[in-house]
Amino acid sequence: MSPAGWTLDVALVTLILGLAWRLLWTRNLFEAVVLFVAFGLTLSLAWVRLGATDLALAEAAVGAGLTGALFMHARQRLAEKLAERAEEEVDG
Amino acid sequence: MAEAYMALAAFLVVNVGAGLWRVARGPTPADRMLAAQLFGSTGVAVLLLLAEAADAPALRDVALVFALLAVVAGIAFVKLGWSQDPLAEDDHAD
Amino acid sequence: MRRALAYGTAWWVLVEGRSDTWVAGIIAAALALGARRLLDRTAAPVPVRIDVPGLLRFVPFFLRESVRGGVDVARRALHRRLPIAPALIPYPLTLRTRPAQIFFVNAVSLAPGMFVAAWTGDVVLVHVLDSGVNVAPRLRALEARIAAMLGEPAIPPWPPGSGPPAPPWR
Amino acid sequence: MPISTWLSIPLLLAGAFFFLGGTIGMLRFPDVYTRLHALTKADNLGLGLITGALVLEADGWAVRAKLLLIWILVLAATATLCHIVARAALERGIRPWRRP
Repeated sequence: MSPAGWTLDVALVTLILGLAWRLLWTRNLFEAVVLFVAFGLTLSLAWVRLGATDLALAEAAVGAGLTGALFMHARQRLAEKLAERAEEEVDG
Repeated sequence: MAEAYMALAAFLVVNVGAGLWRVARGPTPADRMLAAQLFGSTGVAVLLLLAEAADAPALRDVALVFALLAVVAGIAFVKLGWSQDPLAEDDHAD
Repeated sequence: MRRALAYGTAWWVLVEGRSDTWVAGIIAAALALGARRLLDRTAAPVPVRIDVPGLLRFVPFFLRESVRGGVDVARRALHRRLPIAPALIPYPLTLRTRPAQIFFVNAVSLAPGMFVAAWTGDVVLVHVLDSGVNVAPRLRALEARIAAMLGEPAIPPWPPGSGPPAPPWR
Repeated sequence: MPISTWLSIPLLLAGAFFFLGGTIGMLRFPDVYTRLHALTKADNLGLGLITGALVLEADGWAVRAKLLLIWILVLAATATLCHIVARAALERGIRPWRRP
């Protein structure tokens, strides 16, 4: 393996592990979703390096894009529900 | 030449890693949304370089998907998930 | 017919000129034509006429502005003392049609040191990286280029002595 | 080495430089609006230069057209995204930083 290719792989692995670590420990849901999308896109680059181009396409489109948007929406709904409940408690 | 492309791609991935530090750091959700832009341009550059280095034209299609996806993710962040809510503790810049 | 040809060319570009995919290409182009028909029927069609010489003059202008924008921001970012003085500046648009305004708003994002941060009616709020630079003439020049490209009526020059209207923000 | 390689190497290096500038700006600039400046302009130019180098090296006009198409697509995408992120941030009441 070429030195540049090796560096690229090490950088990708470090990035994936670092993102996963931060993702697991953050307490901010918005950050978690953004990191999830970044993680998916980095993983997609890793699939490219492993020669699985089809998998890379699927990971980018579904793993990062679609799931990321769904998570975002879910987070928003959760926040609205929590706000409603807080209001009810104040009223009652 | 392939080795030069590969080296540049490695440099760009390290560059994204440095940029992601800002995404993790915040402080506002808008700062975190910059991740979409970062991956939009840098990810496409990396994929185009790899397509040329590894002689894999299919990677240019992946680059196309990355470009479209960055927009979708960015708009999803703005439209679906960013309004006042009790979940966000550190939303306000000071 | 011209549209069919355009979609065919798009397919040729996407498959990077491989000739063994022409069956799928014809099907895809036909589907694209159908989708376009459907869109034209549901949404009000926006008339956009592109002036070809105007477009050809716009491309080098745009490339030059992109290079200047990139060099400017990289210089400021790498400078030891970070020489920036950002500000929000209201700018009244003279472009009147919607497509031209949309194009302008996006093109400003790529010009040196500025982008449109808000947009209400015919006034945009431009965020500039350095408030010491007078951006109004440069924005006016950009508007004139876009007007020439999209076949809009010519932009009148600044009325002497009259400033922009009071911004609705603040 | 063919002449196109001699032309494309400086383009690649310049592209790398602007990507670096964009990231440094993103880390150093004080608020989200100024960071948007750094990211959109520097990265777009960086991608443009790298695409230019690849266009010189590519074989076939279809591939060249595709590379340019991808660049234009990214340009349009980042320009729009820049605008909507800035607008959303303003609506949310994030004040632009001013030099004190």
